[in-house]
Amino acid sequence: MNRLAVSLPGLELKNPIIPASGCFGFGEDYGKFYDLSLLGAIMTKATTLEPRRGNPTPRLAETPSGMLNAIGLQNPGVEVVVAQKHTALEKYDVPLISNVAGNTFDDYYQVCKAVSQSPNVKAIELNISCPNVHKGGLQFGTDPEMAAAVTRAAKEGATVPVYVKLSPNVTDIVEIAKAVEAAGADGISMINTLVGMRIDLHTRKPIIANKTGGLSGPAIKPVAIRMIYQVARAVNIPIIGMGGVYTVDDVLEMFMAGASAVGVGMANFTDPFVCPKLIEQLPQRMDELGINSLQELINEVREGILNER
Amino acid sequence: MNRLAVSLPGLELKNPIIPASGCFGFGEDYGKFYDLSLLGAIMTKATTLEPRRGNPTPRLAETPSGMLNAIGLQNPGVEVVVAQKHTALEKYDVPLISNVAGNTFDDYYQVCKAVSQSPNVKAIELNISCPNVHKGGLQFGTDPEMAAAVTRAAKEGATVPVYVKLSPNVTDIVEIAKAVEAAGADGISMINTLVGMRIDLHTRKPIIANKTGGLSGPAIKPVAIRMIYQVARAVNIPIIGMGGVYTVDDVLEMFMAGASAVGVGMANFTDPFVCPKLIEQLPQRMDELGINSLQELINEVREGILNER
Amino acid sequence: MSQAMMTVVSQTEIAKDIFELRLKGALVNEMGAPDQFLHIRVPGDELLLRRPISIASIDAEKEECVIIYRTEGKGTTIISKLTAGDELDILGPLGNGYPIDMLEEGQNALLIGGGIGVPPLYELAKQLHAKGINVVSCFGFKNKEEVFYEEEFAAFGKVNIATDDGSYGKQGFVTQYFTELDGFVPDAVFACGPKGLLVAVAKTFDPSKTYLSLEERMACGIGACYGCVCDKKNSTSAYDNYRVCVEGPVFRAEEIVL
Amino acid sequence: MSQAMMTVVSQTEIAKDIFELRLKGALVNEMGAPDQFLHIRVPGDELLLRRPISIASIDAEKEECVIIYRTEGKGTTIISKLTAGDELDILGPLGNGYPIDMLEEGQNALLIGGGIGVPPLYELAKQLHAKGINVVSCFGFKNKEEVFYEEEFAAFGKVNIATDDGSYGKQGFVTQYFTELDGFVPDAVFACGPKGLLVAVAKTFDPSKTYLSLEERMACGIGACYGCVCDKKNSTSAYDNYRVCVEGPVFRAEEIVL
Ligand SMILES: Cc1cc2nc3c(=O)[nH]c(=O)nc-3n(C[C@H](O)[C@H](O)[C@H](O)COP(=O)(O)OP(=O)(O)OC[C@H]3O[C@@H](n4cnc5c(N)ncnc54)[C@H](O)[C@@H]3O)c2cc1C
Ligand SMILES: Cc1cc2nc3c(=O)[nH]c(=O)nc-3n(C[C@H](O)[C@H](O)[C@H](O)COP(=O)(O)OP(=O)(O)OC[C@H]3O[C@@H](n4cnc5c(N)ncnc54)[C@H](O)[C@@H]3O)c2cc1C
Ligand SMILES: Cc1cc2nc3c(=O)[nH]c(=O)nc-3n(C[C@H](O)[C@H](O)[C@H](O)COP(=O)(O)O)c2cc1C
Ligand SMILES: Cc1cc2nc3c(=O)[nH]c(=O)nc-3n(C[C@H](O)[C@H](O)[C@H](O)COP(=O)(O)O)c2cc1C
Ligand code: FES
Ligand code: FES
Repeated sequence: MNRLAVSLPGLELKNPIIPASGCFGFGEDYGKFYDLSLLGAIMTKATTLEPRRGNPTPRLAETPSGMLNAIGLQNPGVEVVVAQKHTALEKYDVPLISNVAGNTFDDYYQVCKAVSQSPNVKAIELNISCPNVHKGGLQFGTDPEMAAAVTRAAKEGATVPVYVKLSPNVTDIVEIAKAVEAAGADGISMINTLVGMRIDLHTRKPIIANKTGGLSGPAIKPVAIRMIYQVARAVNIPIIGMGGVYTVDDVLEMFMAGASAVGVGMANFTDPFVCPKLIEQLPQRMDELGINSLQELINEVREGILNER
Repeated sequence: MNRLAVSLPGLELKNPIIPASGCFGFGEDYGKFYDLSLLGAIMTKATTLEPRRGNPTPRLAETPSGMLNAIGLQNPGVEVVVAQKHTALEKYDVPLISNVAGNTFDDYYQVCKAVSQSPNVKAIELNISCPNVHKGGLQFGTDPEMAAAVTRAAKEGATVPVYVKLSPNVTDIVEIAKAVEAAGADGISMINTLVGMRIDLHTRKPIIANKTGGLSGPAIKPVAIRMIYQVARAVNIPIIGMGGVYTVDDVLEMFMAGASAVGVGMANFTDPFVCPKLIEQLPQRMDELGINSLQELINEVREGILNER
Repeated sequence: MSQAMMTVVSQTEIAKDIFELRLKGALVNEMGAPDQFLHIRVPGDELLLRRPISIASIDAEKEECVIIYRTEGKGTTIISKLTAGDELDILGPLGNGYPIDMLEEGQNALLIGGGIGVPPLYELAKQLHAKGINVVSCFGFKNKEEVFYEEEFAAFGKVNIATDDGSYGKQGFVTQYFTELDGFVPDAVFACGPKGLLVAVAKTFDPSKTYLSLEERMACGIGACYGCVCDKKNSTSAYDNYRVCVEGPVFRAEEIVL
Repeated sequence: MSQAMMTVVSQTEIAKDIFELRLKGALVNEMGAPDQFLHIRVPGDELLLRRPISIASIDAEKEECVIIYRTEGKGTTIISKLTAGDELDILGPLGNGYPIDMLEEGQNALLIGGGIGVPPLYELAKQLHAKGINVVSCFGFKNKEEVFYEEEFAAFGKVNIATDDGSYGKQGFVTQYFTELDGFVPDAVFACGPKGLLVAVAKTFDPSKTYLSLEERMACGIGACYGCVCDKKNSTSAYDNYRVCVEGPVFRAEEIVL
């Protein structure tokens, strides 16, 4: 038995460690460091219908135990992604979770349809932290009805399971989670970045050209754990947890909060080998904590939650 | 001229450094380390109508570049606070900003009225991150209408200026800020803590007995800066900024985002002398950055904001 | 109580993962009561909350004190890497410590410690012994590897040791010695260790003569944050409780709800 | 390109706040082109983003390389405290570095550096000189205190220095030397320094023969995060740009929008 294997809709993973979207490109760069087949899955860089140039630089800033980024969804567009990026990853034995972004319902519909065609794309991660052009730039992810509507649009286009990636920048994340579950989401991925800013004391202006950026890293882990814990108690679909995972203890904390797999973002920048290291180190830590297998841990946490109800 | 002096409604401060509420008790403990008259002001521990025992322990947990707390508003009630705690601080030349909390509109009205009686209370800080018993525990601070209503109740009771302390756990903080400004708030204080959680890997349960706790410290500074920046561009009342201030650079970053004074919370625990140190170190850093006086900096930032409009 | 830098004189691993750290500095002049504690800033800017560690012994003449701690997590691990000459930012001495004034020469004191709860009792044993009080100690450890300071305590009186796995002393809980004190009737009982042990001690001995040292997670360490509270027994007030950092860490068993 | 630990051989402050750090390790065997860079993990767990620093010189035989950096903020300050024997976690060598293959013996190369932009040119000067190419260098510094490596570069050709305050060499911008090269017509221009300097260089010299080394804030350092991009000149694509960490840090002036 593989103690690290976890099973989620569309995803039979040999282990739960998944590089998070935007932190791993389309894998090619980290593929120079290690065999990507080691990974549980890969969450690819956000893909949009048309090519996108992204934001001006600086796009990055460091913060205490974290960082800000405002890449701005730079990507070559779904056509190139499907034709070149996905196929380039076919040589690895690793499922892809395609991160899909857009500004209109139709964007989401079309991109979901297109990425579903790639045989190695086993699931879609719906990035709903994008401004909705029809609603004056309000993010899809901050309103339950809009979040539900974009989920439905995606489900119509997709032929693989859809995981909706929740934004933490909301008053009530549970409400959004319930809405996307009701709209047919197969799973939830959380959390995306918190909106943050740093100001340069010399120029007196934000360091990031886009002014605000997304905060990720260990700094946001307590917020992620809290939200996963709350959402796991409100929905019945599985959660892929992320936000500040650097160590095996972080991975297991996510599971205990209610996650069934874990995304690793910023940590890749600190240590390019962090994902294979986590995979290697998990069994020993599980021994120490008396965890036979991750699937068993998922079930036990789930039972605990059901007993609370 | 005092380069550090700043002027806000009800508060003519000799410097902008203010220990944040809940991190400094009613001053007596830190008064054993240094002369509290050095401080710009003191934000006192949350005061409620009736005495409160607070939450069970553990109430604290450490997180990357931050901490969680769930003290639960423990305090001896407004009667004792006014009769004993405020008077004990009269020997210092320092204005108090009384942090007021409650579960009903009437709570706020009455406590504001009572604390206004203390001659050294020069302003009130309205803690609206409290569950509203009439609205099923929903926080006053997460809904613009409720926030406005509680501000009005407070203004009715208070005879000193009221600063409303905003919760960062909302989708749109600007909307809340505008609502409390319209309801008569004299100023804004921000941010309160983000809701977070840590789980103990051995017990598989949250470390904090209350499950969730408030996240403070440098980890949340980018979120605080972003929110201050946004709110400063939407309201005309002054902002007391806080969230992760540890260094003079943090203080000045808050000013450049749009704050007119700065609260210092968790940093007191790391270094009990942090507030007097910041006051001492500010002038040199201002020299290096070409800042004549803080009031001038406030005006320049304000002008910049008005020019953007 | 002050904040000051203290200098590391020496550091030794005296048992598995247990370190004895000797510190020097003027702060020692403020130390008195046994089991006050130091609130230690972990070197480097990564960990922002201080770590509370009890004072194990005081050498006023040399301006030195000793703390003994187990490497639990990141903070104590970083501290365990310090070597002679390194500096530590210390806030202390904090808390009240064990009282000894109520005891007189010739009276009996029973010391009960579990694991890392043993060292805080050392300065106490020293002071009791100096005062002519008879000391008997009962200590529980996980296993032989983790036993430490037996000889040091033996200098002041009988030491009974139990280990969980029986690899040293009696096998099982230290509580088994409570009924085998061979006629030694304590006039005061002092205990420090895990909560389970303190509960057992509080049940066995006269709660008006039993002094328990508590541990709580701390932030400020000086009474300002109300993070470290412990319930008062029979409190009539709706808000009142003790702050372990100020009113404790030592309480009479009859004062508190464990 | 690999990740490996390298050992500090020595560290010297060679000018005010400018440190020369000599590192040893097998990673040196992968180093070749001048001005590739190392992505350095700052010791301790406080700072999580690596710091990019150019390789200033390579000694393949000894498996050593040198980096030269100014203490800007927390990261470089922590690194400046390292002493012989300490270890550093290094990712590298990264980026493309300056090309020299297009130059032939007897041709002329002009090196232009501003402040901390000078050291990345050192390995280049060495390699150019070894190939028999004539090297002239023009360097700008803030003041006399911050001037460094003048002698080292003088071994390879003429060095012109300007300082902002005139305390050493000519007073003012290094750009004033561009019109006073005494008939030295460069076949290639190599520049590294602040953006303003690079813009001036790009305007003055033939952009097809001018090589600029860019700085951008970096996260991954290997091309995955798209944090460090720079616009392509005349790009027809709606999304395409260069990643400074992979396609750079050195670009021909004609390729990019500064
Ligand atoms: C009054 C007092 C006296 C103490 N005396 C000693 C002593 O003499 N020797 C000794 O080995 N230990 C002692 N402890 C426990 C010691 O404080 C913790 O083991 C230590 O803080 C763990 O820090 P860490 O960074 O290694 O572990 P981590 O688990 O990484 O610490 C994370 C956070 O939890 C807190 N924490 C973790 N465990 C405890 C605990 N048991 N009690 C309080 N806070 C905790 C830490 O202070 C820190 O804020 C004492 C605790 C208190 C309250
Ligand atoms: C390809 C490349 C080569 C470089 N080579 C050298 C060199 O040889 N010598 C040298 O002194 N400096 C060099 N730099 C600049 C150097 O990376 C920064 O000075 C350093 O990262 C500052 O780190 P800090 O922690 O001291 O400063 P902080 O200001 O605390 O750094 C905060 C964050 O901003 C980033 N940052 C700050 N300044 C810069 C900058 N100028 N460029 C890129 N990122 C920055 C840091 O990497 C970090 O992520 C180079 C930069 C790049 C991109
Ligand atoms: C540089 C960078 C780029 C990112 N790009 C995307 C993206 O394209 N789509 C997306 O859904 N999330 C994106 N994210 C968010 C991450 O996938 C992840 O949700 C977040 O960073 C929290 O995880 P971490 O703390 O482990 O980094 C990005 C994060 C970073 C740091
Ligand atoms: C232990 C603790 C207790 C707090 N109690 C209160 C409180 O009673 N009322 C309140 O408005 N804010 C309270 N806060 C929030 C702080 O006043 C401040 O808004 C927050 O901690 C962010 O600042 P910091 O990062 O500097 O700590 C408390 C924070 C801490 C850490
Ligand atoms: S630790 Fe703050 S009151 Fe005890
Ligand atoms: S730093 Fe990530 S792409 Fe260059």
